[in-house]
Amino acid sequence: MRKPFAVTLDVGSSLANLTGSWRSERPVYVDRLPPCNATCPAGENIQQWLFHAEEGHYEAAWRVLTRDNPLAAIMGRVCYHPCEGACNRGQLDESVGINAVERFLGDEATRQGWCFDPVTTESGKRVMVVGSGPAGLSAAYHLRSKGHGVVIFEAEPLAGGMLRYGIPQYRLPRAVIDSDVQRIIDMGVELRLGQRIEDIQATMQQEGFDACFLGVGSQIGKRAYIPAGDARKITDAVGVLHQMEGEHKPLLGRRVIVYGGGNTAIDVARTARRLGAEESVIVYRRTRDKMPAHSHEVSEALEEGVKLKWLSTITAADEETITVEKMELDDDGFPQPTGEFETMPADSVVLALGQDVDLDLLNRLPGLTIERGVVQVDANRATGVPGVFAGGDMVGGERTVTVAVGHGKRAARAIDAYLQGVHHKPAGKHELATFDRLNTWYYSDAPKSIRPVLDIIRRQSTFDEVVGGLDEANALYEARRCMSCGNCFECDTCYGVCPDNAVIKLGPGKRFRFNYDYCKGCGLCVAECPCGAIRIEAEPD
Amino acid sequence: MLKQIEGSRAVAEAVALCRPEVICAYPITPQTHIVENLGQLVKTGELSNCEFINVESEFAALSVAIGASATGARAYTATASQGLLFMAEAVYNASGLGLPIVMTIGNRAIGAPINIWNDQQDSMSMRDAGWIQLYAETNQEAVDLHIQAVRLAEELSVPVMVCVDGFILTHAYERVDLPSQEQVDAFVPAYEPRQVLDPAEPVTIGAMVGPEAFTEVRYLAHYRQMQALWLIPELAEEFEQHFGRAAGGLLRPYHTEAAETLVVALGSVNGTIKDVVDQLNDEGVAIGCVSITSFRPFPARKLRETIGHARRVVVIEKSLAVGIGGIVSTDVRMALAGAGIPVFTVIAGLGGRAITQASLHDVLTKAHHDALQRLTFLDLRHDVIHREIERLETQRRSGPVAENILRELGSVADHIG
Amino acid sequence: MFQVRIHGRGGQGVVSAAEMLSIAGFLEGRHTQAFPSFGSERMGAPVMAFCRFDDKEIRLREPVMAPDALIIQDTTLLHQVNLFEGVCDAGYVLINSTRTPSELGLDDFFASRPGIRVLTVPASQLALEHVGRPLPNAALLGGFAALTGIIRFDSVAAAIAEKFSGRIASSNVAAAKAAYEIAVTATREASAAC
Amino acid sequence: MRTSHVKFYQTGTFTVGNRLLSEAERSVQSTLERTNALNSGHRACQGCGEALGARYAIDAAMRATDNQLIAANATGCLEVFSTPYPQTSWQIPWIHSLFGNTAAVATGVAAALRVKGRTQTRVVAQGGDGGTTDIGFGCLSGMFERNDDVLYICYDNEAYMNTGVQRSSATPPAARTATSQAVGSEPGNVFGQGKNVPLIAMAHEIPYVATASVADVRDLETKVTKAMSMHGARYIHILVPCPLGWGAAPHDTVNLARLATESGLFPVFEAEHGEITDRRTIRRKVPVEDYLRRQKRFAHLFKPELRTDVIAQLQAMADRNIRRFGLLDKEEL
Repeated sequence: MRKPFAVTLDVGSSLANLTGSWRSERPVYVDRLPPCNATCPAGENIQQWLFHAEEGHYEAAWRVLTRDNPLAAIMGRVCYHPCEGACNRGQLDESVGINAVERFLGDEATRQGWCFDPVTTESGKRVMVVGSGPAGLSAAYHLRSKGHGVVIFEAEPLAGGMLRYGIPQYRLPRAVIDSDVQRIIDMGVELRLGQRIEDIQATMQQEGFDACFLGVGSQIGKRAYIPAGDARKITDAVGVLHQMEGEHKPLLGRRVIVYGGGNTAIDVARTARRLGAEESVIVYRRTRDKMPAHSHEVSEALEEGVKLKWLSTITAADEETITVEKMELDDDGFPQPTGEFETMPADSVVLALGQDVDLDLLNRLPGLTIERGVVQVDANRATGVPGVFAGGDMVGGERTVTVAVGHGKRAARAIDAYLQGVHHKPAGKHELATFDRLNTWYYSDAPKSIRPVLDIIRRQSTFDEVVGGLDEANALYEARRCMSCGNCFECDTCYGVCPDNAVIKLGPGKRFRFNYDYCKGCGLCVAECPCGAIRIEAEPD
Repeated sequence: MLKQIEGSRAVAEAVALCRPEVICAYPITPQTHIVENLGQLVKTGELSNCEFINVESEFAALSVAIGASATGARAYTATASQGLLFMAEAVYNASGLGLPIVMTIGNRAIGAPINIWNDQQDSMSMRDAGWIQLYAETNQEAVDLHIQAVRLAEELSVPVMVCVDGFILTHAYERVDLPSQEQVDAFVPAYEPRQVLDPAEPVTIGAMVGPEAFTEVRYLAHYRQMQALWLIPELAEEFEQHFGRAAGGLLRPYHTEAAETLVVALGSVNGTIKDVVDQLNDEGVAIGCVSITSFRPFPARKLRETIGHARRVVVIEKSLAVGIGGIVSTDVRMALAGAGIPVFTVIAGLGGRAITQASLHDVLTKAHHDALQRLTFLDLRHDVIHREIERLETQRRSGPVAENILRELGSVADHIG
Repeated sequence: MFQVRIHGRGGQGVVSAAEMLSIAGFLEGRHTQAFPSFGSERMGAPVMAFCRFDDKEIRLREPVMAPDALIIQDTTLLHQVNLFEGVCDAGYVLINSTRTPSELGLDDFFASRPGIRVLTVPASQLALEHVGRPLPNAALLGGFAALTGIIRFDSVAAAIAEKFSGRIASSNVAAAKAAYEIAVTATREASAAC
Repeated sequence: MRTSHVKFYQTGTFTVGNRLLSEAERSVQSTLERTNALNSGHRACQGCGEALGARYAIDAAMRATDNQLIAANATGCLEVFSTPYPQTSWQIPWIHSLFGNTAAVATGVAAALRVKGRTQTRVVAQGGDGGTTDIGFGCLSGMFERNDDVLYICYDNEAYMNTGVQRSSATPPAARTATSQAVGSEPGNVFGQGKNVPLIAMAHEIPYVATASVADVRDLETKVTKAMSMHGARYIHILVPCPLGWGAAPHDTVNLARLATESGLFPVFEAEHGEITDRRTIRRKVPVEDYLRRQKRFAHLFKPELRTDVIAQLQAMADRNIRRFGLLDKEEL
């Protein structure tokens, strides 16, 4: 009788009592797809790179980012960031400034001179890429990183495609394009400038390419018929923007009318202001909120003195005036003519009514299908021609830089599979981490950081970049606003709130494991998990 | 060292000699002088390395002692009467946890009616609480029993109550031989707990025990008390060798060998009984007496050996089991089961009623001649009772019994006996 | 055995008197036992205490029913309590008073009990003089020593000194001494008168 | 409290852990080294708030004392579910004596430690609301009054849960318990009764009094740590929802504690030597109805008819707390 019998017990002995048998439901750790990742056209793992950025590990963040998209600095300026629109934080206060952090990472890469990992194993295969726009660059990068030999054929004298010839400098400084492109070239990608491909198959045969990716941009402006006294004063937006890259800047006059409601219309209108136009008026047939242009770009344009005339169509253009007809929206939201007309002074009219791709090079490619001006491809971006893939503006759908990059990536994966003689199958996707799965109590209230904006006088007179980048502290702050929707960020809440100590912490980076010997299935961990990374499910029979 | 001191002071000094480490004090008559003296000894530094804690109730007093004892300190407290009842829950708990706390009971009646004078109803109410109960006959024995109690408690890991008749002993100035610190230190070694709350070797004390083990736990409590039946005499013997005087033991016989009538009692009344026994012997009555020191554990075998030859046994007890009679008598009858010896119960000294030689002489003489009722209330005032019973039978609103009787008797100090 | 009963009121040091008496006896090597008939009495209530002297161990625990000596600390009790109950025929009665037993109206009682030796000493007055407070207990013990002769004055003085300390002790001893002197004189006169 | 070490670390600022913090600033509950003072295998109900609160508090106290800790425990759920023979869940020296004497037992432990010179070892007493605010209140007040070196922790689940959900002096008005049934014209526990032990503790002017809940582990740990840095009598009153007694989903335990504090029904504050020194302001104020609706013990306020009158009374209690303790920042009032 060392200690009093039964009344006195040795510590911790209740471990012999396996309370897991009480359970009728069990918690299970899951990874859910965060809405940012789900909506990124380039398929970036945004949350993952924010995770690294939160800790100030910017290079790691950049490397995760560029696993999917090599053009971080460019994206950080021109991506229309659908991720932010989908961001769950937007339902709490404001969405995370993902694009700003991306730009910070892209710029940091340039400042720090980070390079992509060198190719270690050459596959011996060669792929030709037509076009050095975002789709082509993306495809080239991904193909090269898998060890294939890549040659980019670019018709223009400089690389970048629509990045360079479709986006004004004040949005995307040319040095940024240059450095992002150079980083890809440095991987061992061959860039042939000023080489327009006329016959794809011939080129492939001549140079022994095993596959081809077509990434030609939409560089032909759509025209509309406007009875015009003087046709010279009517130009198209693509042409204007393209001309901006040449030695002879376009002459648009004092009063410029831009016709259209897309982003390109805005770009031209703002360019016109910078070229000295006193009046730069966008004429659009519907209302402002119906404009396809992004709202913040419209706002920036208005700040710079661009004027908007909505519910109007141009019916005629004379030497010094144009005639517009007032429209009204019908019940379906479509504009209908009213028969009311007015005239406006105009030195020039720029049409920004959409663009087409020059598909001439495809004429001699049998087996390729073209419908409504775009090349038909399957989910792997494969055309009907074996070994020939296409992406970007050519294949239809939304025409943005980010979409093009995504096409390039997906096509590269398919080409890689093709070169190995297999068929590429995209991985299945996790269930979406919707807002209702989060417990947002755990995130402190933190409003979005504002990016610095160039002062208005310089915005109206120079092509300096309008929107600045975040400094390191702000970028860090912004990254830390991420709620890590659907994916464990090791906040230890499950580990803490379990009344039965049935959560085993595995250590930094290793997350957690349930100890089902003791878990009673109360579900506290599920309810309290801030990011919705635990699911409760019925106990298996 | 011989001293002429108050019993409470003597107990306090004896307790202090045992080097208690935590003393919990809550005042209740007639225990007050004991803790007052201990408080003084701590404050003057005569008793060093001791925490004296003035608590807010007897319940807290014993509870603090429980915490202290479980943490390895020698813990002591004292109480009486209502105080003992108020701590009743903790009394059972201390023994259940096997904590060797020593507690002095300054025996006193239990109300209502409230009564501050001596009887032994209080400690009797806790006789089954798992504590060893030792009853002191004199203040000398009170001193000696406390010293033995500490040894006894700690060797068995069982708490011990030392019961000392309130006022009669606690407030009596008598000659007491107090041992030296060296003598006591040699007899009472430092406390070596069986279990202790210590982060270096953590244990859970006070688990919930269900039907699967509760009987065994209770059996072991009984087993430990039964062990005391041999340890108590052993300690008494060792004590005598050490201190040169007899004290303690299970029971103490007086002129028992040739006695036909044997008187059994607990505590200080044994002194008066012995004087009466002497008188009766002088008158040719073959009578003796036994003073029971250890009431729990009850020395049934030893008692039977001592009184089994008697023609009759008279138990004089200062407590009453309402509805049946004697408490001590019941245990004595059990010890004598099958022996065919009649056991008379004399309820005496309730609430401080003086137990006089004259009354004892009278009742024992009657007993010796088998002229006593089996249950007798010594010096019961039949006239008072009859009047009150009559009142109860005739009036629905007969009023409070105690106050009715007091109104008839006048104030207490008017009477000497 | 010699038994003493002391009557007084709460606050007059009745219990202390019995205790000091027992200490005095102890100092002479005798067995003594002092105890109060204690209640929850407050200041002013009638109280009593007892003291026994013997040459062997005192086992008896009953109150003093038949005192060999009575000490009455407060004469106002004379008509409230049956003070003389049980007092022995050859006993002693010591009363704290400036008046004589006759003046206290006790002639009838003492006439009926001729064996009892009675004495009054102005103990409160002496205490007031010597101690500064009218606490008669110590002074009465001086008178008691002289009246009964059962104990020496030195022992009483030593007992007082043990119970009190410093000036309180010495002044009480002085009061006791004064009472002792008065009692010695009175006792001698009484003996001479016989 | 307003001690916010994590101002710029939005990623899970209020979570148990935060990988962005330095090791020293992380909560005890987030660490691999936490001691699990109350270990697995205990028999508490699913989602038990008391089991959670006890581990939070004792783990923090263990860290604060370098594991030199002894606990005294009152009778109650915590005691029964943690120490049924032959198993105990406790990892520390622990004693259960009685229902109403825990503070006194702890006093005894503290006294023994002092007299034994084991002054590095500290004492915690713990009990439920019944053992604290009712039956143990005398001993508690005595311990406070003597300023004994004990931290007393009350795990308040607002009724006698161990015996089957009976009303205690910590049961809120209108709540249904087995002894305050939801019948008659004023169903549930009556208004105008109850005992605020934190305020009574403050009236003893003891060195430290605080309230906390299982909804904010960092706050709770900060308070326990602070309490253990002090000597003398200290009191922490922790709200621990009880799924069984409150009629709530087991997974709602932490949420209910949060709603209790965010509605103002359970004010979270600190006091030293009888004076309030700090309070935890409400972050996202909610009407009491949001809190009440999730608990069956208040179901009679919503069915068969909506008792807007009673809900308004409870809201008034919350509003009074908000004013009295300053639970809302000025501009939000």
